[in-house]
Formats: sequence, C-alpha cells, structure tokens
Amino acid sequence: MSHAEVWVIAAAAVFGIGLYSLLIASHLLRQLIAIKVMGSAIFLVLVVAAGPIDGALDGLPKALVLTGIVIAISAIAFALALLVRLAEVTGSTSLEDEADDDR
Amino acid sequence: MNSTLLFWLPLAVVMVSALAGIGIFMAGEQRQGLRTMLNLFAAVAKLVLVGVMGLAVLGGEAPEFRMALLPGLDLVLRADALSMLFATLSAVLWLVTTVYAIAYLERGADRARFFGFFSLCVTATMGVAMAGNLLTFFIFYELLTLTTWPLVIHSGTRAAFAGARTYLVHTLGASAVFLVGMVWLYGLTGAQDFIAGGTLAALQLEYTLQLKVIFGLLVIGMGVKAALFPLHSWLPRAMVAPAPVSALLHAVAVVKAGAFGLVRVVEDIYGPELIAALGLGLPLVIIAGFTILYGSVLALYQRDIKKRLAYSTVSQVSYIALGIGIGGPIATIGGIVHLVHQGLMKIALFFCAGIYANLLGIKKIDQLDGVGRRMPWTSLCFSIGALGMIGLPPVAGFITKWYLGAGAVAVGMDWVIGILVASTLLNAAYFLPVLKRIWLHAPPAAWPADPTVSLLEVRGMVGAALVVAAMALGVGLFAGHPLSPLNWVTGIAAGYFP
Amino acid sequence: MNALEGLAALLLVAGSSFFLAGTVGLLRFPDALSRLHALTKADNVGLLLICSGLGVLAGSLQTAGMLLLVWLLAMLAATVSAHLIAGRALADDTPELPGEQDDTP
Amino acid sequence: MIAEALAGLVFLPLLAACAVAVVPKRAVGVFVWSGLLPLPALLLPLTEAVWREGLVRLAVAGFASPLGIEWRVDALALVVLWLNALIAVFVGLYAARDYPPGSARGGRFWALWLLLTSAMNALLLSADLFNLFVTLELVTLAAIGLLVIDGKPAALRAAMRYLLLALLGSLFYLLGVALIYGQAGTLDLYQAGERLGPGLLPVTALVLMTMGLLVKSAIFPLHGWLPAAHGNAPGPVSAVLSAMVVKVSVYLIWRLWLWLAADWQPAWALPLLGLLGAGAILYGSVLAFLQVRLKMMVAYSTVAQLGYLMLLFPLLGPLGYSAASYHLLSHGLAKAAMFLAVSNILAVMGTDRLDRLAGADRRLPLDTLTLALAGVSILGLPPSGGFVSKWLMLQAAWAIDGWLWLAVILAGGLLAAAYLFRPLAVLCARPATAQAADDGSPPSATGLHWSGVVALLLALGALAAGLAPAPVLALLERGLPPGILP
Amino acid sequence: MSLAIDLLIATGLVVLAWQALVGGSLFRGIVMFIVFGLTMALAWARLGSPDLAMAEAAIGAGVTGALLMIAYWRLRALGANRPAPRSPLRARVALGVGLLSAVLVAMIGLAAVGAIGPGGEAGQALAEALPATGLGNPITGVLVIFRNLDTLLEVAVLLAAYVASRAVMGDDKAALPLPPAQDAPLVGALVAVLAPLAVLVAIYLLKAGSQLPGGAFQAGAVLAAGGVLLMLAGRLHPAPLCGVGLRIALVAGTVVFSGVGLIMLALGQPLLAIPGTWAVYLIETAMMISIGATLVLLFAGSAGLTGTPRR
Repeated sequence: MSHAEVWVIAAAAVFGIGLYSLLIASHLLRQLIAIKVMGSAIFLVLVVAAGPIDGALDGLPKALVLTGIVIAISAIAFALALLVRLAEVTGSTSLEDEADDDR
Repeated sequence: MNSTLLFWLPLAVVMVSALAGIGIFMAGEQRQGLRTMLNLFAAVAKLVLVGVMGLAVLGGEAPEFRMALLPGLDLVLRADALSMLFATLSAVLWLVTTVYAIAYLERGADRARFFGFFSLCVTATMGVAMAGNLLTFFIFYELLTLTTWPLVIHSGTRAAFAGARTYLVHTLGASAVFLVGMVWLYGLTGAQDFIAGGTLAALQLEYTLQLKVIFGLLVIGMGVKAALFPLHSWLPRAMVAPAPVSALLHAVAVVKAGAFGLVRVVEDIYGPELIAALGLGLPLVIIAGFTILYGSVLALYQRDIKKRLAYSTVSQVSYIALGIGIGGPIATIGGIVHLVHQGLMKIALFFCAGIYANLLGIKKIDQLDGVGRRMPWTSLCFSIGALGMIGLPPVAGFITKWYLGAGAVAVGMDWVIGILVASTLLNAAYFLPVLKRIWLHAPPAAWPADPTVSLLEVRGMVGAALVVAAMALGVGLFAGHPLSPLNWVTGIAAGYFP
Repeated sequence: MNALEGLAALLLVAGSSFFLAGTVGLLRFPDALSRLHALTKADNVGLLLICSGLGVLAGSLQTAGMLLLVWLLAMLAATVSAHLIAGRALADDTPELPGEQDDTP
Repeated sequence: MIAEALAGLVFLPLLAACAVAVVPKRAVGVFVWSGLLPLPALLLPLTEAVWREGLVRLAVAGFASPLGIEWRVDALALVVLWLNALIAVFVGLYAARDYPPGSARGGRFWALWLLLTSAMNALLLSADLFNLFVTLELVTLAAIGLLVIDGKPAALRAAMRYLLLALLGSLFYLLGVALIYGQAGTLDLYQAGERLGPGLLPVTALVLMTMGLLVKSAIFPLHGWLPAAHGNAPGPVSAVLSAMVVKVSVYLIWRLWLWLAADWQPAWALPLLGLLGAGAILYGSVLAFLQVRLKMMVAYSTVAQLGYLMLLFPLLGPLGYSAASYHLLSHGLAKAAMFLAVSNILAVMGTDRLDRLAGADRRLPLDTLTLALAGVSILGLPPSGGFVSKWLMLQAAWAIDGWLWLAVILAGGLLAAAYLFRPLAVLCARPATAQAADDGSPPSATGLHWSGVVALLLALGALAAGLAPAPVLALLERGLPPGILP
Repeated sequence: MSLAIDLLIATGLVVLAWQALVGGSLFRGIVMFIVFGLTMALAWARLGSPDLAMAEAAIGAGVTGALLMIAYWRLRALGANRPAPRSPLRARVALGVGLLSAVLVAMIGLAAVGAIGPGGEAGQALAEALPATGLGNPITGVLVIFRNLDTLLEVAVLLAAYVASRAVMGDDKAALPLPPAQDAPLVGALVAVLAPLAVLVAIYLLKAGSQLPGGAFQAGAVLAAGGVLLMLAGRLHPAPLCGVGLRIALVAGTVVFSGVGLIMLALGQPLLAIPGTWAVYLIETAMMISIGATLVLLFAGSAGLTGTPRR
C-alpha cells in the first residue's frame, strides 16, 4: 500500500472526527478548533490526491495549501475575536442558548 | 401629419397623466393650488391630444408607438377606431371626474396621495385602451390593479382594507390565470398584434380544444374586472372607497377595462367567425345573461345607495359581454356602444350619490325622501341616469337594448329578448321607487348632516354631474349624428363583419 | 560501517535512551515538580547526544555548528519554561498542571 | 484598454481600502469616493468589448491557464458586475449617512465596504477554481465584518452562525477542488470541464462543491442563517448582503453546472435542484408572511426569491437561462431598494415591528413609495424587471410542459403578493388614535431626504429593468453557456 | 521502513485529533490541538514539502495555538458561562454523521488517489517555467510569480480579518484584556536573546525563500511569534490607537504587491507580471511585515501597539 492511501485514510478519519466534534461540541472554541482540524485534513487530501508520491510531489498544490493555511488562520482569528465579543456582550459562548436579543 | 408625430403621439397620450401624477406626488400635501392646476392642466392636455389623435384616425392614418420589450415581443401603443372610442371616453370622463374630485375632497386628507394615484390610474386606463397587442394590454391591465389599490384603501378604515383585500385577491388571482392563458397563447401562435377579425383562424383545426381552454382562461382573466357572475363579489365591497373613486373606478376605468378586454379577445384575437365556429359565443351569452339578472335581483335588496348602484353596474357591464357573445353585426354594435352609454349614465348616478353623501350625509335609500326639493339639479341628473338605466327612449340606455334585441333576433337567439325584457323590468323595480322617494315624498325635519359648504364645492360637484347627465342625454338624442358613438361603433363593427 | 558511522550510531542510541528515560519519568512521577526534574535533565542530555550524532553523520562542520546552535536554543527555552511552570506549580500548590481543574466541555 | 479596465475593477477599490485604513479620518472621504464612483465608468469599455466579441480573456501575470490564473468576462459575468457596481455606489451613497467617512466607525466600515466590492469584482472575473475559493473567503470575511459593525447582540450571534456555516461550506468546496485538480490536472474552470468526463469522481466533486455553495447561498434547507443575519444587519449592509453577497455563490453554482460540467451534467440532479428552489419559494414566502418585524419579512423574502434562481436547472435552455440571469439582476436592485426603505422607516419610527407602524406613510411618504415600487418588482407585476424574468420563466416552463414549475412560479407570485401587501396596508392605515389626535393635519413628513431618494432610484432601476430589457437579454442571448444550445 | 514512519505519524494525527476535539477539558483540547499542528508539520515534511512543514508549525500550530490560548484566557477572565452539554440523542446523531462523513471522504480519497495519472499538467508547466524566473523554490515561484493573484488576495484576506476584528471590537473598548506580564528575572534574559533571534531567523527565511524552502509567510509567522513573546513578557503593550507606522505596516503587503503589478501594467507588461528577483524580494519583505504586524495585532486584540507600559 503506497503512502498515498495512508494519508488519505488518516485525513478522512480526522475529517470525520472534526465533523463529529463540530456537531457535538457546544462550546464555540471547540467548534472552531474542529473547523481548523478539518481544514488541515482537506489540505492533506489536496496535496496527496494531486501528484505522484515517489517522484517529486507536484509543487502547485503545495502553494495552494500554503495560501489555504494563511486563509484558515485569518478566518479563525476573526472568529475568535467575534467569539470573545459575543461572550462579552451576551455572556454566552455557544450558539445554542437562543436568548432573544432583538428589540 | 408627419411620421415622427404619429410615432410619439400615442406615448404622449398615455404618459401625460403619469407625469402629472409624479408632479403631484412631488408637490406634497400642502401645495393645494399647484396640485389642482397640475390636475386640470393634465386633463385638458390629454383631451386635446386625444382629439388630435382622433382627427388623425379619422384621416385614415394609424399612429403607432412600438418599443422592443422582450426578444420578439414589442410594447405597442396604437390608435385604431376601437381604442379611440375607449380613449376618448376615458379622457372626457377623467376631466369631469377631476373637477368633481377636487370639489368633493375640499376638506379631505391625504389628497396628494389620492390625486397622484388617480392620475396614474388614468394612465393605466389609457394604456389599456391603446394597447396594440395582448402583452401590452396585460402590462397596463396589471398596472391598473396596482394604481387602484391605494385609492380603494384611501380612507384607511378597517372596512376599506377588507374591501381592498378582496379586490386584490380577485384581481391578482385573475392575473395569474390570465398570465397562464397568455403564455399558452404565445406558445401556440408567437407574438401577434391585435388585428380586426382575429389572428387565430389558421390554428382552428389543429388546436380546437386548446383554443377553447385558452379562451376560458382569458375570459376568467377579463371577467374579474368585468364583474362576470362568479367573479363579481369584489365590486360591491370596493364601494367603501370615496365617491370620485367609485365613480371613475367602477363606472369607467376598472370595469370598462375588463369589458374592453373581452371585446379585444373576442373581436381582435379570436375573431367573430372563429368564436362562432368553436361555439364559444353561447357560454358567454349564458354567463352574461345570468349575471344581468343576478345583478339586478341583488340590487333590489340593497338599502345603501352606492351598493345598489354597484350591483346595477355588475348587471349593466354584462350587456357588453352579452352583445359580443351573441355575435353578428347588430348585437356587437349594441354591446360595444354600451361601453360608452353605461359609462356616462353610471358616472352620473355615482356623482349624484356622492353629492348626497357629502353634502347631506345621505347614505341609505330611505333617507332620500323629498331630496328633490332640497337639491333639484342633482336629483334631475340622478333621474336622467336612472331612466337611462331602465332603457327609456331619450337616454342612451335605450339604444343599446334596442340593438341587442335586434341583434339577438337576427342571429336566432330569441330567448335573449326575454332576458332583456326581464332586466328592464328589474331595473325599473329598483330605480323607480328611488325616484318616487326623491320627488314625491315630503322632506324630513332635518337632514342627517348639513355642513357649511363653500359655494365652490357645490358648484363643482353639481356642475360635473350636470355635464355628464347632459352627455348621456345628448348621446341618446343625437345618435344619428355622424360623430355620435353609435356611428363610430358601426364603423368599428364594419371592420369585423366585412 | 567505518568508525565515524559507528560513533554516530552509538551517540544516537544513547540519546534516544535518555529521551526514553525522561518520558518514563514524566509518566511515572506523582507531582509537577518531580516531572519537571525528569524532563529537564534527561531530555536536554538526550538532545545533545542526538545533535552531536547527527553532526558526525552530516560530515560538514557548518551543519554540526548549526545543530549545536539548535541544542543551545532548546536548552535556553527549556530552562525558562521549566522555571515558570515550577513557579506556578509552587504558587498554586496543586499537584496537577494549571488548567487541569477546569472542566469546560 | 481592456486590461486597465479589468485591473481597475479589482485594484481601485482594494487600494482605496488600504488608503482608508491608513489616512487620518478627515481624508477618508476622498479615497472612499475615488474608490467607488469610477467603477461604473470602468465597466463601459468592458461592456463594449463583450458586446463586440462575446468573451474577454486576460491571463493574469502573463501565464496561461494551466499554470497561471485567467480572468474571463462573458455576458453573465458582465451583468452581475454591473449589478455589483450599481449596488456598491448607490447603497454606498446611502451608507454615507449612517457611517460618515469621517466618523470613528466610518473608517472601518468603508475599509470593509471597499474590500467587499473589490473581492466580488475579483470573484466575478476569475475563471480559476482555487482563486474563486480565495475570493469567496474574502467576500465572507468582509461581509461578516460589516454585519457586526454596530455590535448588536443579535447581529453578533447571527454573524457567528453565518461564519461557522460559511467556513464549513468552504471546506466542502475545497474538497471538490482537490478532487478536480487531482483528475484534470488544471484548476481553470473551462479547461477542467473539457478534460473531465461523466465519471463517478467528477460528479462527486461537483456535488461536494455544490453542497458547499448551497450553504453559502442559503438555498432552502440550508437557509437557517440568512434571516437572522440579514434581519439584524445595519440597513445598508443588509441591502448589499441580500442583493449581492448571497447571489455571488449562486452565480458560482451556475458556473459549475453550466460551464464546468457543461457536457457531463448529472441529469438526475437537475430536477432535485429545481425542487430545492421550489421549496425555497414556498417556505420562504410563508415564513415572510408570518413575520412581525419588517426587516425579517424582507429577509425571508430573499430566501424565497433565491428559489427562483435555482429554477434555472429544471428549465435549462436559452429562455430559462436569460430568465434566471435577469431575475438575479432585477431582484438585486429591488431587494436593495426595499432594505434601504425599511431601514429608513426603522430610523425614523424607531421600530420596524408591524404592529407599531400604523400610519407611518404620512411621515415617510417617499419610503412607502419605494417599498411599494420594489414590491412590484419582487411580485413580478408588469412594469417591473421581475415581470420580465417571470414571463420568460413561464415560457420556459411552458416549452417543456413543466406544469409543476409553472404552478410554483405562479404560487410564488401570489404568496409574494400576500406578504408584501400586508405591510403596505399597515403603513397606509389610519390608526383610530392618530385620527382623533391630529384631525387631518399629518405629522411632519420627512421631506426629500437624501437616503430616501437613493432608495427610490434603486427601486426605479428595478422598474426600468422591466421597460428596457431588450439590450440585456440580447447580450445574454449571445453568451449562452456551452451546455445550452441556442 | 518509510511506510512505518508514515503509518506512525498518520495514526498520531488521528489520535491527537480525537484528543483535541472530544472529551476532556477545553484547555487540554487546545494543548492537544497544538501538538496535532506539530504532528501535521511532520506529515508535510514526510510528504516532501519543508515549506509547508514550516508554515504549519509556525502558523498552523504556533500562532493559531497562541490565539486559541489567549481567547480561552479571555473567556475565563470575562467569566463567560459554560454551555450546557448536548443531549445524548444529538451525540448519537453526530457520531453517525461523523462516521458516515469519514467513510465517504475515505472512499472519495482512495478513488482519487487510485485514479491519478502522471503529475498534473499544471505541475509540469510549473517545472518547465520555473528556471526562467531565476527562482529555485517552486512554491515561492507559484506564490509570487505564476499565481500571484491568489497571494495578493490572501494578504488582503488577512487585512480584512484585522479590520473586521477591529469592527467587532466596537469603539468603546481600547483593547481586550491581556494576562499580567511575566516579570520573573529569567524571562527578561530569554526575551533579550529570543527577540533579536526571531528577527534574524525571519530575515534568513525570507532570503532563503527564493532558492530553498522558506518565504514570506513563514518569516512573517516567526516575526509574529517574536512579537507575541515581547507582549507576554511585558515589553510590548496594546494601545487604543494604531500609529501611522503600524498602519502602513499593515497595508504594506497589499499595496506594494498591487503597486508593482499595476506599474508593470502601465509599462505595457501583462497585469501583475513580476520583472525580476529584486521585485520578488521587495514584495516578500512587504508581505512579511504585513503578516507579522497583522498576526501580532490579532493576538493583542487591540488597535495598535506601544512600547511604553500601560497606565
């Protein structure tokens, strides 16, 4: 079994765990970590599904993943700022308790 | 008449009142003088333009405005003989109604909104009259619904909204049905302009069933506004609107648009021969006949003046449908000319009802005792209108009934005469007692309301009523005159039955 | 298997055994301070051995110098972080690591 | 000349945003308007070029598509570019009242506004699958930044939910891109389409990407986040969200299905997408009818109107295609006008709860008129752009005897009438109390204030779209996607 | 042999993902996430791309971990409530969905890997076009020359994230709370050594980026790490206003990149064409400064930074 299958199965497992945690976690911080972890799994699939393993891996998807990582962190950073502000204003750190806030 | 003028004239006729409407909206509530000036100027300008266009049509030219709307489909505004008839009627009655409305709403609220939508509503009616193909007709037909809705809810009371809601449910429902019919028709024939004598003859063999179903859909679409039997219930409820609205709306604009649409469908899309061939005339006659009787019977039971007039409108408009349903030149003339006659007579009646309500606070029929002495001129107009409705000779109503009867006999539908006679008797039954109250009964000690009213208001309203009553009478007396509506319609009918 | 590769292999094995000792200490010792003790001692020496082994293998002095620099930096970071954790552990006089008692799901 | 226009569309607002972030407060205004106002002017040469050649291509950085990124502008992209430019300028003019460029909050607002405009232009131009992912992220971030600029608790919660779902959607989209790159070896939308065949993998990739984009464009079952987000956003932001941000991902779904998968579309999926649309129309309309708050009603109306855009799939053909694209344009204008009018009412009356707005039309005549005119277009009644798209869609449904779609379109129109005339009736009602209080002398009607005029202009734009659709439809007719035979 | 190592890292990834996301306390989850990030860096190294390994370690594990930690600290400082755990039913449903998605992605991935032809056409085109640019590192080539629109927009995304976070902050608040500065003696010494070292490493990474693995993003992340360290050691403080210098730093990456691209367009070259390696270095430096400044500010949660201690 060449290396690609190993990585793909690992990525699939990580994706599944991420999605499970996203649905089950009630704390938003946990959900954001889940999103970041799922993102890493997808990047793994992107690189592995693109090029031959033994020869040099195709350079283009690696550049895409680099861009993806930076985008992921900017999205997570903004989400964390939003989360902290939400906690500050409404005191809740979860989407579930639907305190009716509009006037 | 050079060609550029012929191109822009129809658009100008339609748009002049729209510009006035926008001007009125901009003027705002306070500037009452400017508003009145705008109103009157636009009404006169429209009349002049319609006159100019009438001369052009008489001179044999056909002014036409065409704009590419959808791929393969154009927005067409064309002045042929039939559209000129309805356009002239609308223009004249709009001027008179504007004068009446200005006087009537002297102390009312939200007048800017009222007159703004009032002029937009006439724009839509003009568009309906001048439409050159079914799509343009549909566009202005829907615009009419939109512009009349604010007028119906003008008073803002709960009843007004209930009436408006029923009005909307009926008209928007019908527009959906109409849209389906139109799409179906365009699916079969592609873009077709109105052509006298119809455009569907070629399709008759292949699509007989489909043509019948399409006819049914289109009739439902038009029938709501023309208040045919099952679809008429919105009309009486829309009486909550102020008098000038119910006068223009239910005597000229909305109801006539529906009837005019029926004429277009029967005469200019299907054509008399195809209607006869497919046997679509008979069902239309049956529905129209039933509506006539149904409307008259219900009018009997109404105690409120405007409700009674509303049901009378329901039955009167079906004369038009009856005429074109019977087919044959004479009955068609009767049907189309009733378009004008009914308009004049009914608007006179509504004006008078408005005057009674506004000046004396009379809303019910039994409050009319002895009002003839208190307001002789208004009651005179009311009587002329009422007699016309019944169909007595000097007033216009008689001519329609005469032609309808002759036409029915010519085509062999003798039983239609029975309907005509019955309806005349019913008309008499619900109008004569009212006249008796007005003239013969003693006036009550005090009128329900006797507000101090400026002379301008009285003269404005009564003057308008007198003008309209005079026209109703004149059209009846001078029917033989070449420019009278009767001869005009005879010319139109000649196009359909060469 | 000339002498150099033999030496490098020896150094690498020794280094990894020190790491193993450090990890066992981490798992077995009861409280924070003793765990810190195990980690700081064993792992640093282990790292030195591994770096020198790799340096020998790499053959070029420049890489060897770089690896030693890595070790120095790791040592600096390890001492300071151990110092801070120890300070915190003493202050809270709680056996577990900070944040352990928080049970946010 | 074309390259400068294309570059200007993306880089002008981008550099303006950077300038706004740097310069002191008093100079922000100059950069804001110099970044926004030239946009329509830049589109003119582009329109002329697309009209002449049907397609304009530009290899960014000079490298052809398998390696580099390519910009392509065809008829559909041009129409949406025009909508974006008009919305950015007009709603921008409106927003200048609530967030004056000189104010503390104004600087941040305009930086995000310009970034959002630039990102949407970049997205509409790009023909590269990964570049679309990057621009989609920038659009989402800028839009959510704008959503929470007032810091209302409800807006914060809605933003959090929107952000989570948007990120999840992007993941699915990215997985699809990974598969397509693995199979086709190129990231260019059109090249990949040619290289891929109707195998299992390309279809899976297409389904994954579509699922991701359906979440972002809030189509029926996945629309949960839209009403709270658009309902609680500040006025101008909710306008741009409903008119543009949501539409951009639907535009992408069209690109995928009609260009990428032009010749290997999974036929079984087309009616499914249509059913999603039908569900959106019916569900959205009913919910809109039940709302108490005006802004929530308009937000649910967006959910319903988006359903029409999905009806393109079952009605595939030149008629259905131009109908859906025209609907995208006219709904954009009408919905932006409606949201601006509603936020005017909210500003003057202090509340947008229907039970407290009786008789508001006296104080806000202009905005009630805008609400009515925009409603006409949403309803699809004749003189408006909405009617043109409804008419074409009915004909398309007619051509393939799609009775279900015919019924859905008509029902959508009638339901829209139900939920649109209700607020109008409330606005024009004469409450019994007010009647006695001021006996006919109306409260001070806010005259022709600037923001009201802008909203009216947008509504008139939607109506004008109804009177002069010929040029736009002809343009669309020339740029038919490969999957549709003229 | 190499398969064994791959298997080891792959299982490590899965186990760490499980530890980070399911069960245990939130703090423990964050720590496990950082370890997951580092293992991911190992995975990228195994897949033969050191660039990605460095980026994942620096940005994926390092800075993201720091952001998570500071957010966690702030939530506890604000006394935000602990949300109620989900109903068991939802747990079962989530488990089912998670398993289903894992199986689906696995099947898709395996099918994709199975059906791979020779390296993608784009990859070959990259290999042929790279020598002409004078760059050794293909990834920097792709990022700055071939697909530079992606990189430009990506820096814009970072800028948008910063401005959006400031917008979320609202104007009534100078900055979010920060933990008290560590004033232990040793820390001063550590910072005195590490801070200049961070700058040195960043500049080295930047220069090496054109030939060897490295580049603007990794350099930016190292700079950010240095900034975070200074902030935690009390040398750098959040300030309510963003100084002009910092503002320029924030937008430097986008402005310089666009500027070069547009100037080339003005000179008749295609849009965003990069003239030579000097331009690559110019752009990379600007991007490094932007990325570093933005990440530090996102960590500080404030508008600006200042050397003088808070009042």
